[in-house]
Amino acid sequence: MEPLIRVGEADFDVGVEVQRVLAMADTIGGVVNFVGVMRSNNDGRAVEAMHLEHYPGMTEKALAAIAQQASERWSLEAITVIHRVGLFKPGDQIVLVVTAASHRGEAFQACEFIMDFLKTRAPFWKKEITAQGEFWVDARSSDDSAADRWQST
Amino acid sequence: MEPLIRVGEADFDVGVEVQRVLAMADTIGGVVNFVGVMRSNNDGRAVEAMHLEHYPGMTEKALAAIAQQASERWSLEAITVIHRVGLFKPGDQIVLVVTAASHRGEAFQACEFIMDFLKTRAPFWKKEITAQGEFWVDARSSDDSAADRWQST
Amino acid sequence: MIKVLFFAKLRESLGCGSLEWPVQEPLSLKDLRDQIIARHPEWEPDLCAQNVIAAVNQAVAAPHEVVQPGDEVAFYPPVTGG
Amino acid sequence: MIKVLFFAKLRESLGCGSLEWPVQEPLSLKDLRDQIIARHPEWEPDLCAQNVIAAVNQAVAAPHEVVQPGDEVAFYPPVTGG
Repeated sequence: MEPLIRVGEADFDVGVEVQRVLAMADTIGGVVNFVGVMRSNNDGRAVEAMHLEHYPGMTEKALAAIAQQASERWSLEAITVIHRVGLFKPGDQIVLVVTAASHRGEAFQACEFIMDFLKTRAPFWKKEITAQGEFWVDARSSDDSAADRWQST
Repeated sequence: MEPLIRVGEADFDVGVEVQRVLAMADTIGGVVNFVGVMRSNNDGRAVEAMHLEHYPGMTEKALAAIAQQASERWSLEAITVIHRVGLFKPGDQIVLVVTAASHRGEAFQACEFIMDFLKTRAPFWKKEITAQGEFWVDARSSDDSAADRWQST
Repeated sequence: MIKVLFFAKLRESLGCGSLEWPVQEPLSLKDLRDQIIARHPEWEPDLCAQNVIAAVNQAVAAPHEVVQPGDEVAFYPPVTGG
Repeated sequence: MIKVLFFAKLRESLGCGSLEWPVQEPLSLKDLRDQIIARHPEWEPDLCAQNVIAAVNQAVAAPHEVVQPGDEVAFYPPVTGG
């Protein structure tokens, strides 16, 4: 099982990615997807656009390492991680994580695990463009807590 | 927030359903999907096809009730539940649950909750068609446990 | 009349998908089932199986629940969708 | 030479995205940072901020980790992807 990792400006189609995964194995019973989307509003601030910067090279390595951890922890048939970079408008898709397994519980846990680690470990940075100027987004402590809970289980 | 509930023979495209949800609210930060798929193998038995029967009328009510419970329990921007019936081949999509929320944790929990209750409460029955004959699928006790764990939390 | 429906494996075992049961007065779900069994004694093992679920007007119901003329009652085995 | 990269808010604060640092001998990540600060004293507050993360050859690294000529080192603020 070789995870598919993709980082770039191109958008994605969740339906196409689900079909790609289903074509890989006929032992799949459930596919879980997470799609992260740009909100028009962040903590009450209207956001017109967003720029997403990354660390080319390290990004792909970090995502592959997170996918590898997930595949060691759960019995998975497929993993896809697509993270876009560049300029976004509200409603645009930013990130897609697909996990497929024989049993749905494993797919759900693995998908949430990958998102929690991606949020706290992968070198991406968001800058919001608002009527009041441009602001780097602060990291959320709730994301750290989300990632931390996997340590104790 | 009016959940979209659909029961019928028609297939679905996850990408189309995600876009439909994203068009409904610009406060969505994350969309979680579960796609249930027909396996070619059930507990070591090769399955050639499957027939899915339901209780028309009650099915839609049961799914709407489960979606309603989820929307009372978590802060959601959208819920979609599509369940197909009729004849299936291995690899065919059977069920789609989409949950959208401002924060991903709520979307993940609500999606898993809906699946757990759908598996144990909604009147659908699977009959497997194999080389050895046709067999009604037995309910899994692991699905009951999955649904039960929501009672205590 | 009460419309009575049977689904899936139970429908196949009984060899019956639906029937119209003549009822003038309200009665409990359990009494309705007993009346049906009195008419079809060979249905007792399947209809009284521990895991059979009953629904009244498309909502799951307990044996003591009261049904009346015009209601729709269903009996079915554990569900296996999703 | 060691290639040193800065990202996001840190890059903007320093006014520098990357630099080539002359190094003949292995040294700790912390010593490398101190050398850079000796050359750019005005960078100290940003580069020594509690939440700055360092990576060596694209893997997160602790201050005592040893770097050598040919390595790629990066400093960046907490990540906010996903």
